[in-house]
Amino acid sequence: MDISVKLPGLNLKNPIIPASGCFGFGKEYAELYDLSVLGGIAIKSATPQERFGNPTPRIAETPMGMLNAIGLQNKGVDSIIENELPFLAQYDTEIMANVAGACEEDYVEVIKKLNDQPVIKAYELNISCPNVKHGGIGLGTKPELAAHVTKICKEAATKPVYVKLSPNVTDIVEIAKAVEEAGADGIVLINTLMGMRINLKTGKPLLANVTGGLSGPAIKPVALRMVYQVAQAVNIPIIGVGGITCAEDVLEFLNAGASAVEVGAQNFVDPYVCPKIIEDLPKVLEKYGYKNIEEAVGRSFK
Amino acid sequence: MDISVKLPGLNLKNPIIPASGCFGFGKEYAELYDLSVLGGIAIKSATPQERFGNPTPRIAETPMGMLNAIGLQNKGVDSIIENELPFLAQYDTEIMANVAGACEEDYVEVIKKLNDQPVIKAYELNISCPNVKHGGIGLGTKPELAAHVTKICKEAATKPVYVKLSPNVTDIVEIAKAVEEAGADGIVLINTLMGMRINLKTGKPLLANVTGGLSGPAIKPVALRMVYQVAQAVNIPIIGVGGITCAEDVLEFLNAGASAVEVGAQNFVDPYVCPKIIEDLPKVLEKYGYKNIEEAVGRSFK
Amino acid sequence: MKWGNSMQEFAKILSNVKIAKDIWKMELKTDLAKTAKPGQFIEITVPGFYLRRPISISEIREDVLVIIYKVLGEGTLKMTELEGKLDIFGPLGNGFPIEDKEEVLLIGGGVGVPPLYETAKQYLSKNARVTAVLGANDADSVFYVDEFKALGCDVYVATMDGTLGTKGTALDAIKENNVTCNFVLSCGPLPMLKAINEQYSEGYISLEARMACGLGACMGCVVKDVEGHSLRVCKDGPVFEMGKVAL
Amino acid sequence: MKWGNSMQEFAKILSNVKIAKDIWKMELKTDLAKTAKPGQFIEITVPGFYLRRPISISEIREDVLVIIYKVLGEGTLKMTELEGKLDIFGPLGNGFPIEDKEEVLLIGGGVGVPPLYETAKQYLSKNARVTAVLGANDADSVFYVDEFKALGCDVYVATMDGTLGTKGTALDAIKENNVTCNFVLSCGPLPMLKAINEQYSEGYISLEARMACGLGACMGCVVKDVEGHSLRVCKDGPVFEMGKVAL
Ligand SMILES: Cc1cc2nc3c(=O)[nH]c(=O)nc-3n(C[C@H](O)[C@H](O)[C@H](O)COP(=O)(O)OP(=O)(O)OC[C@H]3O[C@@H](n4cnc5c(N)ncnc54)[C@H](O)[C@@H]3O)c2cc1C
Ligand SMILES: Cc1cc2nc3c(=O)[nH]c(=O)nc-3n(C[C@H](O)[C@H](O)[C@H](O)COP(=O)(O)OP(=O)(O)OC[C@H]3O[C@@H](n4cnc5c(N)ncnc54)[C@H](O)[C@@H]3O)c2cc1C
Ligand SMILES: Cc1cc2nc3c(=O)[nH]c(=O)nc-3n(C[C@H](O)[C@H](O)[C@H](O)COP(=O)(O)O)c2cc1C
Ligand SMILES: Cc1cc2nc3c(=O)[nH]c(=O)nc-3n(C[C@H](O)[C@H](O)[C@H](O)COP(=O)(O)O)c2cc1C
Ligand code: FES
Ligand code: FES
Repeated sequence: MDISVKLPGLNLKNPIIPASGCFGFGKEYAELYDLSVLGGIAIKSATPQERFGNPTPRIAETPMGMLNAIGLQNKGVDSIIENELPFLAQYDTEIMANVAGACEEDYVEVIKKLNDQPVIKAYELNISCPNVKHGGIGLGTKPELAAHVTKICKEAATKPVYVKLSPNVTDIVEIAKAVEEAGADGIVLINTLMGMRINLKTGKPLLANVTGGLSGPAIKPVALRMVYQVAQAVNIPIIGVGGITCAEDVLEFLNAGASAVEVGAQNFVDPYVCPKIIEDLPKVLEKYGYKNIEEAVGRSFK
Repeated sequence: MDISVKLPGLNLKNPIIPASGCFGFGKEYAELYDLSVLGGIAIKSATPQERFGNPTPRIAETPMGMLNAIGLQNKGVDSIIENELPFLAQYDTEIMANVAGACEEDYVEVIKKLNDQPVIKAYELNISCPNVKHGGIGLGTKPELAAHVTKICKEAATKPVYVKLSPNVTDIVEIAKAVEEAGADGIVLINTLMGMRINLKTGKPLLANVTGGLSGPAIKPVALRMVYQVAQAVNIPIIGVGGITCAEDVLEFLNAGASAVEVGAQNFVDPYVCPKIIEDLPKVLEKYGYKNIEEAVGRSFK
Repeated sequence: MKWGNSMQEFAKILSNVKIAKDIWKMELKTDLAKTAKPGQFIEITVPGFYLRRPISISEIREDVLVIIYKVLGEGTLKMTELEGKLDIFGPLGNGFPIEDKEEVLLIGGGVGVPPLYETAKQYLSKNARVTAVLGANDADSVFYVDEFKALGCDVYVATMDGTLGTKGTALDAIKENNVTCNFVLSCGPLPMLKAINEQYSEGYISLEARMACGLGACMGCVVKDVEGHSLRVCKDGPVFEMGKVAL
Repeated sequence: MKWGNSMQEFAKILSNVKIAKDIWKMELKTDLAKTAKPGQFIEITVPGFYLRRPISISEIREDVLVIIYKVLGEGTLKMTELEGKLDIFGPLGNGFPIEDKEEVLLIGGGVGVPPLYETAKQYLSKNARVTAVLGANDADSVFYVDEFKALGCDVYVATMDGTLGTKGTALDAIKENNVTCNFVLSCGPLPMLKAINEQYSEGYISLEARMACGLGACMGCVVKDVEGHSLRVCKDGPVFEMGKVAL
């Protein structure tokens, strides 16, 4: 079965994309398998300057999930262009550049620098990372702010712009509609839920950053709900993310209204999860009686 | 170790309270153990009239959690007074009446009827149930509305009023502060997260109600984060709920700032979980070096 | 336990074997067998899954409970691998009444068959004549024909594809074999129960529902009776009088 | 696998036994042993837990990897019950370099001892003289003294409560026994490594960190070097040159 998916800027040979922050810039996973099997790759958030991120511990385990408070550690967009993109250019897969910043201008600056990098096929605005103070979080939780950053990024960008939304909001539909209206070419749902753990030995928060982003299977029902709600309210494609571990999970997201998916934390648990899903997905689609992948998209409300 | 806790209206011999909707009116669990071992019981939401709730399926499993869309099924406050409270009166435990409704007046009506029931020691306003259309959800997601229902309930109530908040909001602190200001005697955190599952065989939502409330260990990190944030922002006690399965989890909530806790879905998985926790909690407190339970409360930020 | 009884136990898995296509049988050593009745069920914790799985009690032997389960989803698939101990809670629900009857007709479809086995045993021990009609999709999915015969039942089989017994449903087999008994005890898929509920007026049917608590507290498993009152499958059932429930 | 190699395997658990207070040893049959080096680690999936647990490789024998783990939390507690197969991923990290040295000093604290065992073996096979100093809280927690001796190492022990060997830390034992070797390979708790990092200038230390991916992609496990650049414990380490990391 042909499971290719065409989205703005992205010619995905299959709908499986490792999620930003969970795959670095591909180098480490390239030691395990050929990255060309992937539909695409959402690379780690890029900011204008280098960021060291938060102090450690940055990782905590939770029931069927994990918290992270990496804090957008990255070497800055110039270093990424110089040191990471040439490596990725070897592979036949679609690269989405995840863009982050501490203010709106940061987004524009990163986009302008990436515009003439042919390896980048689309942008993914991370307006939702909950781990940066005065950073993306504010933008992602207010429709006006989300719309505005989308608009100025669209103006700056020569490639399609996807907006990755925060699930830590009262009304996800309102925000999705706002970014659609502002010109977004697609929506990515969801980033992490804001959570916390305590270290019982000290009685203090386990993460040095106090709170962190919850990901993994635990959040899948929330992600599915948001995809389902937003898919019925907007006319741009949705990339679903949150707790995906297998081809059945992918089908659930397709049924909920996603056109493609990103796989995040599961890459840590099963480093071969993406190729496995790619192998299994046609079989699973057949098992449930689909003749092609489009039939599955949004079936839950169609 | 004495693990009793004194809260407005509630003289808890221990801080363990089965959560509303997860324990009915106690009768079924009374066949398993003596309810007098419990600190208190939060009984199923009462509405002015009988409610049949949502169509079935109402239950779905999720990774380390579950979704429910019961829809506040209950026989109505009069029937509860007649048929349920006399049974509960036999036990030496503190009963919290969970109050729900489709509009503000419903809350007041239920409270007025329960005011002269001595077995009820406090109210818990469910302004957060995500499963009732035009129901609590609107109230729980806007600070002004939450404050207003709190205020009129306080005016009607002759017993302390706790407000149980929805986690499906952008800013939990804002809402908590609003209900504190409106006179709430305590805050209960959290109700369920709104989630969804798809039935792959049909491609449709698994729950007849489409979405449901996510509970169980999966949501514990979100609950802890909200307790931690709110505990530092208000001066009224907090009862923590969300994914508690053992005495260690209870200590995590105490450290995060809760004075007592409710145990919800775990009652289904381990029907003896509450007495087990009550037995274990003193040992766990001792193990981590606490001389009394107050030392543990809010330690994460003190 | 010092604060009450215990309906929860880590039962010893004595055996766990495949007996038909996707159908497994597990024998559990447990004191909970002592209080069990036919048609009741237990709630099973499957490692790695949050909610318990409700499974009917198929046979009760002193300190042994036998269950028969079908591999339907992830949880029951995992059950096929289990050995050692199993966390069970029960017995739950009301069960099939064992009344004074000269003749009873048991109609089971798929994994509705298991609870009828202990029911047959107990009716036979009260000297009733027991006819068992077992329905399945195909011959490979049929199980327990010999076991019901060995108890002393008259047994008829129906398969949807006709590979064994009557081609069609259990009701077709009843017609074909002129089974006339009017007192019916039945368990199986909803469409079958609906047909039986229409055709018969005496007896009991056992229902399935997605459950959380399994003991009557959560209101997750409700059905409505014909008057519109709600009933909990786990506590007021799973066995209901014929004609009582709005199916 | 058709799309690449496989560093993930369901290894066979050959044994899983307690060897000291809260300390267990597990032998795994796995092809991943073929590429393993001393000081590398594997990531283990413990049933019921989401993230993998990083555990050092203690010994490499053809198709067998030996790990030694301490029961620290829920995951390692669960590991003590495991039998059958274990989902492992590795070998990961850089490992201890096996350089041309006449003499090496191994300093292990607690579960920092295990990776030093294979390291000792490989240095001994290159004819280095190996001294191993093993620190622990008390005599009951000490393990592998005889095993290091059997390899041919000089072994000194330190316990915090003085119930075995020198009372105090491994460094106290080194002082007491006039161990003069200056090339140190060490693994153990952070305070010990800090002291060693100050006292010695030649050699390597192996660090621990909370990990998610274990292979360098997530930036969860970073430390800073003395110049302020960040290093990933899982990929750039866990073994670092003495003095390189800001501890
Ligand atoms: C009172 C009662 C008695 C039963 N007796 C038997 C029996 O003897 N033998 C047998 O094979 N099956 C029996 N079932 C059905 C059995 O509970 C389900 O097949 C089983 O729970 C499926 O679990 P799973 O993990 O394989 O499926 P999944 O679909 O992966 O399970 C997901 C969730 O849905 C629930 N679920 C899925 N299907 C059903 C269903 N049909 N009924 C209830 N819950 C369901 C599961 O319990 C779980 O919570 C009985 C059900 C009830 C209510
Ligand atoms: C490179 C490396 C090698 C290691 N080698 C060994 C070894 O050979 N023997 C041994 O006993 N231990 C070793 N450890 C420590 C071991 O990983 C932890 O003791 C173990 O993960 C604790 O798991 P738990 O489930 O019992 O604890 P929990 O506290 O329940 O674990 C919760 C989470 O925190 C993580 N975690 C907790 N403590 C640590 C820690 N000290 N280091 C890293 N992650 C931690 C767990 O992996 C898990 O993700 C090593 C750690 C690293 C990083
Ligand atoms: C360790 C880690 C780092 C992440 N870093 C980023 C990031 O830099 N930018 C971003 O947009 N999302 C980031 N995310 C969020 C993921 O891309 C994804 O949205 C989220 O983890 C939910 O998917 P999952 O449940 O499959 O992990 C990160 C997630 C994890 C676990
Ligand atoms: C089946 C079910 C029914 C519930 N019904 C109610 C209710 O009637 N009123 C209410 O305030 N909360 C209700 N809740 C929410 C719980 O009281 C609790 O806030 C939530 O489940 C989180 O706790 P847990 O993770 O321990 O289950 C219900 C939860 C479940 C699982
Ligand atoms: S499953 Fe809870 S009432 Fe039946
Ligand atoms: S654990 Fe992911 S980079 Fe080290």
